[in-house]
Amino acid sequence: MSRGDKKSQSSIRKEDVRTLIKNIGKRVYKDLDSQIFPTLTLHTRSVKNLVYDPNLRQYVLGASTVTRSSQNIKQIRPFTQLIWLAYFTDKLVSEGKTSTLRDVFYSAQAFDVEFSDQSESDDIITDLEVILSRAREDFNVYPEERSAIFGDLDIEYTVKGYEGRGLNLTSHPDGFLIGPSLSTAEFIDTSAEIIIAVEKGGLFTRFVEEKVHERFKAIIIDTAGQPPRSTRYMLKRLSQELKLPVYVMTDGDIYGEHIAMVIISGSANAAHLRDLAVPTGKWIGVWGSDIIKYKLPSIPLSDIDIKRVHELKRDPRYSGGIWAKELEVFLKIKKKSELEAFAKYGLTTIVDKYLPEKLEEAKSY
Amino acid sequence: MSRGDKKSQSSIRKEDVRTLIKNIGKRVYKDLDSQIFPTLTLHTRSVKNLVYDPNLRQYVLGASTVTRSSQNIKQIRPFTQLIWLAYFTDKLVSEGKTSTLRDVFYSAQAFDVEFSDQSESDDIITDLEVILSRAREDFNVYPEERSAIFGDLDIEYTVKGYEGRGLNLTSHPDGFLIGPSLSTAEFIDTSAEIIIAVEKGGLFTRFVEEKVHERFKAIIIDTAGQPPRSTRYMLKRLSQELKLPVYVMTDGDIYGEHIAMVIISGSANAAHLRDLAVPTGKWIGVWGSDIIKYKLPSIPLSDIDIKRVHELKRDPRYSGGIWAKELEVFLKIKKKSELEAFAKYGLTTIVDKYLPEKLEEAKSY
Amino acid sequence: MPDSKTSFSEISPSEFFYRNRDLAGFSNPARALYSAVRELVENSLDACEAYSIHPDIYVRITAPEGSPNRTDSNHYLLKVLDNGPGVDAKHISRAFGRVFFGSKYELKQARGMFGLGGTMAILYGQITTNKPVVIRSSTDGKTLEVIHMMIDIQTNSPIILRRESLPANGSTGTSVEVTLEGDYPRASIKIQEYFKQTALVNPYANITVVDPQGKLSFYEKATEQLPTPPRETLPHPHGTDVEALRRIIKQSKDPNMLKFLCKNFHRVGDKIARKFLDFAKIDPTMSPDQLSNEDIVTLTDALHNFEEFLQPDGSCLSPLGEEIMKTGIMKELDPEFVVVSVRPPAAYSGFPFIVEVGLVYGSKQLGPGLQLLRFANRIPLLYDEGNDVSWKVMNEEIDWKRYRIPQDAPLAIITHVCSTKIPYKTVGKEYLADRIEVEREIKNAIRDVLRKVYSYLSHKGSLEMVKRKTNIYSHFLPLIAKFSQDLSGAEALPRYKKLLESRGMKDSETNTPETNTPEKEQSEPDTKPLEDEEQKEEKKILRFSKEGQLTLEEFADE
Amino acid sequence: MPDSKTSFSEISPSEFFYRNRDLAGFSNPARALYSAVRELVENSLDACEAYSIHPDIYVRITAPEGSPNRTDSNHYLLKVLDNGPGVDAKHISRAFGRVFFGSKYELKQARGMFGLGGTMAILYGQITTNKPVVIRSSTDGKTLEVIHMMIDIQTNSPIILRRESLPANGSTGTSVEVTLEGDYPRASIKIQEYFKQTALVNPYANITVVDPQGKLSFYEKATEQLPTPPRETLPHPHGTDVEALRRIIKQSKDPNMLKFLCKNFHRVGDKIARKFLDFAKIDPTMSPDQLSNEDIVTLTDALHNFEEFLQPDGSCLSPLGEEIMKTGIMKELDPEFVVVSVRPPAAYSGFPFIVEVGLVYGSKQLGPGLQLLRFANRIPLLYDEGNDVSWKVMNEEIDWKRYRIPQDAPLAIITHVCSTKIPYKTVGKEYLADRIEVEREIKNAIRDVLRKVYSYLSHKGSLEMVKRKTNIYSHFLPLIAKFSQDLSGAEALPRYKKLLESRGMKDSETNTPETNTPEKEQSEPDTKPLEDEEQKEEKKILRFSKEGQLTLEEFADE
Repeated sequence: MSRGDKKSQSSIRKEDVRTLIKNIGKRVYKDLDSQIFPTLTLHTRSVKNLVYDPNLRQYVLGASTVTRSSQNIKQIRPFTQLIWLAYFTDKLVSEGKTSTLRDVFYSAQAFDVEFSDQSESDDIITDLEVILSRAREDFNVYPEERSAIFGDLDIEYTVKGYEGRGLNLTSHPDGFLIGPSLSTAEFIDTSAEIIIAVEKGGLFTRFVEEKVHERFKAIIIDTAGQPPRSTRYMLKRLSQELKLPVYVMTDGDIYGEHIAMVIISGSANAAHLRDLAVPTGKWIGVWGSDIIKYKLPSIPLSDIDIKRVHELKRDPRYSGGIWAKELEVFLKIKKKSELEAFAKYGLTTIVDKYLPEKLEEAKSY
Repeated sequence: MSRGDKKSQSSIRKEDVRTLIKNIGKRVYKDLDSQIFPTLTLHTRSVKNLVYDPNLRQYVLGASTVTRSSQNIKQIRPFTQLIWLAYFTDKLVSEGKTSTLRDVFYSAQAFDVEFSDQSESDDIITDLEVILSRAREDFNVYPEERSAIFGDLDIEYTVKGYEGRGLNLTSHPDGFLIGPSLSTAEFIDTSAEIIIAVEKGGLFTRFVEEKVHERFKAIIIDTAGQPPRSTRYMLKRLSQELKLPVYVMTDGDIYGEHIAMVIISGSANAAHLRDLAVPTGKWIGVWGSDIIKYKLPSIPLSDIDIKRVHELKRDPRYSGGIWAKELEVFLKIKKKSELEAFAKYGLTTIVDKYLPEKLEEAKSY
Repeated sequence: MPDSKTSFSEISPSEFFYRNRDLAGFSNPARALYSAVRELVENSLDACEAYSIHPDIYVRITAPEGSPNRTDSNHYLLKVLDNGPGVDAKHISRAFGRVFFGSKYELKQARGMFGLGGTMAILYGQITTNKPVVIRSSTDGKTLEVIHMMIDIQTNSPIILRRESLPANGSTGTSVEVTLEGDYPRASIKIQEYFKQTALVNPYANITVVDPQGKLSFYEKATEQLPTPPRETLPHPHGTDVEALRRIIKQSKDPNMLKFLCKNFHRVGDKIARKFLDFAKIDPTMSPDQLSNEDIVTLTDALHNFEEFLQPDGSCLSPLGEEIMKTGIMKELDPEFVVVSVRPPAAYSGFPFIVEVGLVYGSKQLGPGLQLLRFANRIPLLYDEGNDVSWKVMNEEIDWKRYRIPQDAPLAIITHVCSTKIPYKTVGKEYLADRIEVEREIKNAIRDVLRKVYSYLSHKGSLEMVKRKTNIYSHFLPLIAKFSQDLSGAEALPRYKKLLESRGMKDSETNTPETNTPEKEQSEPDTKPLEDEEQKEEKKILRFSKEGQLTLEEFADE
Repeated sequence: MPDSKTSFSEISPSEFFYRNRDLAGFSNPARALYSAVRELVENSLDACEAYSIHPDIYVRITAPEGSPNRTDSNHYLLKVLDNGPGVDAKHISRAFGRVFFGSKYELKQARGMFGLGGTMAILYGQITTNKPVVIRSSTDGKTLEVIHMMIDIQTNSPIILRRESLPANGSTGTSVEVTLEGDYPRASIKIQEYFKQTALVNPYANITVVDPQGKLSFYEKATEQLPTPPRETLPHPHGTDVEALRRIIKQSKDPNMLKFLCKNFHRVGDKIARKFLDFAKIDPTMSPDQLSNEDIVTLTDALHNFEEFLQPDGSCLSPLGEEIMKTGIMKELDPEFVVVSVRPPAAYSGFPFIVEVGLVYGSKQLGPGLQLLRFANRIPLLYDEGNDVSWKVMNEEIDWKRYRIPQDAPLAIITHVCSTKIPYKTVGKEYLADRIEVEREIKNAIRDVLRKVYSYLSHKGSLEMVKRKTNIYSHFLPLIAKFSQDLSGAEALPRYKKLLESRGMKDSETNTPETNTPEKEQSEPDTKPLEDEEQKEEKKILRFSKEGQLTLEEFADE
């Protein structure tokens, strides 16, 4: 059993982000009050300023910065939108409400700072992330997609109206949606010893049915494909606060491999954020070599797949270890398999045989 | 307060489906034992045999049938696959396991009755549905997509390992996934007086945050776009067993209107099933006329949208009432809006103003 | 071996085109009627312009009279009457009744290229209706020569059936009446489009058209300005082949090579001629007669390879010019915005040419989506658009994204190539081969007009924005003030009004944001599309559909 | 008005094509070299076939000797030598030195259509290199006539520079050596492709090619069978125009209209002639001389409108036939499967034609994806594929989905149209106009071969299946038995073995599932695609990319 020991982590975090947001307002206020056109400086997000940090094993933003000035006739509108977003999210956090990305787009209209389309408002949201070095979930802006979690974990909500209420994450066998409430809940107690993230809802249900949570003392997470950032943040917290190892199980193809990579090393799109990677995580399969080893039903790689392999080979995150090795295997065998392919040997084979073998194997690499 | 009064509905249903499945096996066995090539007769699913039933307000299969014979060299393979599927799902139901559509595809390989692709196995699954007149969820085959539910409803699980365990559906503020466990749970108690289905996860979260479940005594369902059949089945059960009215709230466009239509009147694809429609349900918005009335931000209809309107106008389900009227409005104003568009007036306007007005309005039509 | 199986015979040029009339655009009744109309109209326009007469052309298509005992529904009488200089009596019969006899064999710009069109129309009429053609012509306004004639196809010569001289009504000109099989219902759309576009590039001409239903269309001239008539020119060295060189040598009486070059070639003066002779290692004092066959080949190669010859000038060309082109466009399309780009003369294989491109934005006459109107030597080209060099340029060479033109913008590109020799791919004169030099000029001209419409649309957008919000600062600064007050928890708004006043003083900055933006280098997305466009490898994002509409292919991100 | 501005002049046919050589495919050095090769080779093939000689053609492209003082890198010597009947000494100079003089002006199928190609090659050589052409010919194997000559383009006549009679080596034939400017590096791909495809449709010919690098390619004949040579034919009434009718009347000496019709038109006998004269209200005893001009027009119309004339027969045509076509395909493409469909003779505008289509599946010589090889009168057509009628049919008229051919199937369609008059759109002979009658025949032939490849592929699939599982029942019945036992809860398997034995007896049912399936009407998905295809409106799901590759457009469901 392990126990999360930073009890008020989530609420501290929220206070922290509010302070940062308010500081922006204060600085702008001061400038205006001194008859100076306020400016904001942030790290450039262009591809040129993406730097791979081999220690962190993730992309980070480089030193280059850009200044947005309210004096510039072309910049005053996005500048105002950014300040508005600070104002809007400050309200969100203080009132304990959440907003989707789409809501942000529409909400701006009431304040006469409307965006021309959602990609514009999404951009400004990312700008605010960069300035604050905080993920949008920290200021209560969520995307729609959600994934699920199941396992013996007692949590305590921090969201308004549920403060202090607890729940055990085995109490609903369909799994719990990872939404704003769960992302911000405190972890109270668990008997789990590992975290297993799987790429697909079908397998998640199978794991629950087959009691993987009991048999392997695991918390199971359904990433629903490439996991949304709230789920990656959740994985990060589980790993860090509960000090549990994270294992990732994906389809046996390069997209699956890349899902594992993003969970473990972060994505290029979120190079400005550090809290979304689980560097100690391990990808346990399905590897290209497993397709051979377990004689899995497979389909040939398409031309696009092969092109993608070559792209990934140029990515520094893939420059070694299991990542490089399995890329080569995929390229060599030119095949891919799905997790469900194990059903050929019976629905439970993946749990009875594959999972324990791979967990064992993972110890040694 | 209302209370579900058919306590063991779900398990009765399961026993019922197993009997039906076993009967297939018995008939085939008998034929074989008498040296007769066994056959199976089922309703034709071709477009020609789709009949609109104005009383049921849904499409049903007509009288035309087709016979699959094991004597026919071209039919013996699908015939065998169908018998295998009966065998396989009988095992699923008896062992209390579930399977995804994808799992069925792979599982067949172990029995030497492999399908060439998933569309073939999906087809056989539908054949079995037609023969049994039961939805695939009844024999424990589920698709991957899932939507969510939230509200004051006490349920009791019937799935293996959770038999008799209860849960209140307000206990997790991110909402509960509607998976196999929830679909088959018994409804024990509720204080809710209405069911509100919304098209989008973002709005679902908003409703929970704004306590729609308390303020309107509602159970809230996120259909996540066009709802999966398990969710439509859930809506049907909630409506029938709890005797609660169902209201559907969608985006203000013809696709939203069609989502509401499918929830209320069923889809053409599931014409062989009667348990997936909620004929007493009401679509409360966003109507085309609401776009005008509430001055919502909107975007113009595309050519494809307009083409789709004309298609729907030819559909008998749209031949009257609010359905026909609002189609005409969309065609006239040539605009569409999203649910999130209300955020222009503040995040809570949709709950504070629009929802009560529309619920009131729904009483009179 | 027997030799009886191979029988040799000769055919006349008329016979050749009689047998292969498809080649000249007379492939079926609809197309033939269209081709006959345009060939005769173009002859008339050429004749008028050569004499600087404002063309006044009358065209009538009717069912012929008489013929009571058969249905003539598919036989049409086509009459084309002009106010040109007329044709000399002695030339009339051959000019219209002999293939490869004509006035278009000089090295200057003309609509006709093959000296074939008018005769083909008459020949086609004859073989489908067996009716004589009637030609009336007056060169002095006093006498009108009238000739009824047919063509002896096998000998390629006219047969005059009747000939009379009548008093004329005071004006010069020519009329041709030919009876031919046609299909007006199927040809009408192209014929109408032809006249509409002809009026567009010939805005100095009056054209009256009466169709078989008696409907009259009048395209009135919109300017008194005529394009300068082209002059005949000497051949350019780069366009000279062995055969041409030999002929020039034979005809010339020049005492030495230096004189020979200066007198017989386009833009070759004393200085360049000397340089060239040095390059070709030829003695300037040598007599041209002394050149051997071998020498002529060497000399031809040298003429092709010497790079210091001047490019052809435009004196033998008669482009429309910006003003006339705009007039025609305004008249026929009445657009919101028009711009014309006229390129300097260029040359391919020694043939000079000029490209003129017009761009029209927001014409009610045009539907949404990009359209292409093609012209060559003032002829509209209506068939086989997809094979044309202009189409290729628009489809493959232009990076439309850079110009930020909305997908369904009501835009038309009008290309006009004029040359002493248009590189047609067929005798039917419907599309231009993609000669690299022509392609380049069209590309540059299209880019030029696109730059202009881009800046027009940007400016229009800016003005509208400024109009909507008289001062952009006065809109946004108060908002910034309000939000920052709320965030900082201050009790009053910051004192930002002075800043606003300072902006109010410098009002120019809000009125002309395109030019006065101080931090231009930061506003990359706006200026980048128009920079370095000539050098950069372009992405192709716009494709024409078969109907010539422009459609956008989105590039999905990874 | 002055008349000095309009100067009339006449040009010769040579002059016309000299000025407009682009029209005949001589637009630039690469294309010109290609055109010269094919024109001379095709003349040779035509000559041999007319005399039922197995063609043996030798082609050499070299840089010419000599010329020490200049670089000749772009001047090539092209030699084409055949074993044909030779050309009569008296015709040689004009046959090669005069435009519109030739042996191709009869109404029968030939590769040449315009009587122009060989002379154009020589003319082009002369104007680019000023070198005489050398022609050697022997008609009897004893004397060899050698002529060095040039063309006087202005007068369209040959200039003989040297002429000699030498003893021949015993064989007949003709050789042409022409020196011309070319660009072999750029032309080589097309030239190689040309020979490869020529060998494909002329598998009875030996062709030897030596390229400028000295590389020899030998296309050896694969059959001794020659196609039947075409015979000259009478004109068909539907293809007769007023001019043609007038000429026939002038030449004929027939006493009355009945005889006149029977003697001068293709497939018109006594009975049909009488019916026709009744239809046209013409007295059968009337003398043709009495027909007025007006009557001739009426008669022409009647000839066109009378629908009971027999369709032209194929006697004037020389299709390859299934056997020769297959031989050529096997030889050049070595495919897994080949099928040929030969359509019956048809006609457009009175010109008979025959369409032959071959389909090749699984050739290693071809890449993946659909390819189209086009031929007309045994000539490969390599340029402008996108404009051709075959391309149009494949792209727009065929519902590929019905034939269930995998997207990347290694499939080639080979279309061959032979006719007395191929409806070329240009003198360059590169693509066929989309005449509705030709289009229909191509469509039917392509559908026919697709049906056959479909059934081949289906059968192949079935056989493989049967091979894999010797008895399908013995595989599935035990499974059904097992599952049903489990479901019914019975303790033993059902007694199904007798059933299996009954199947074992009727083994044929498992071996030929395509033909013996008893409940065919129930197996809809398999047979439906090939039913009622002719009547149904077809969906277009396959498009050619620019490179001629086939790509699939998925239709997304609602």
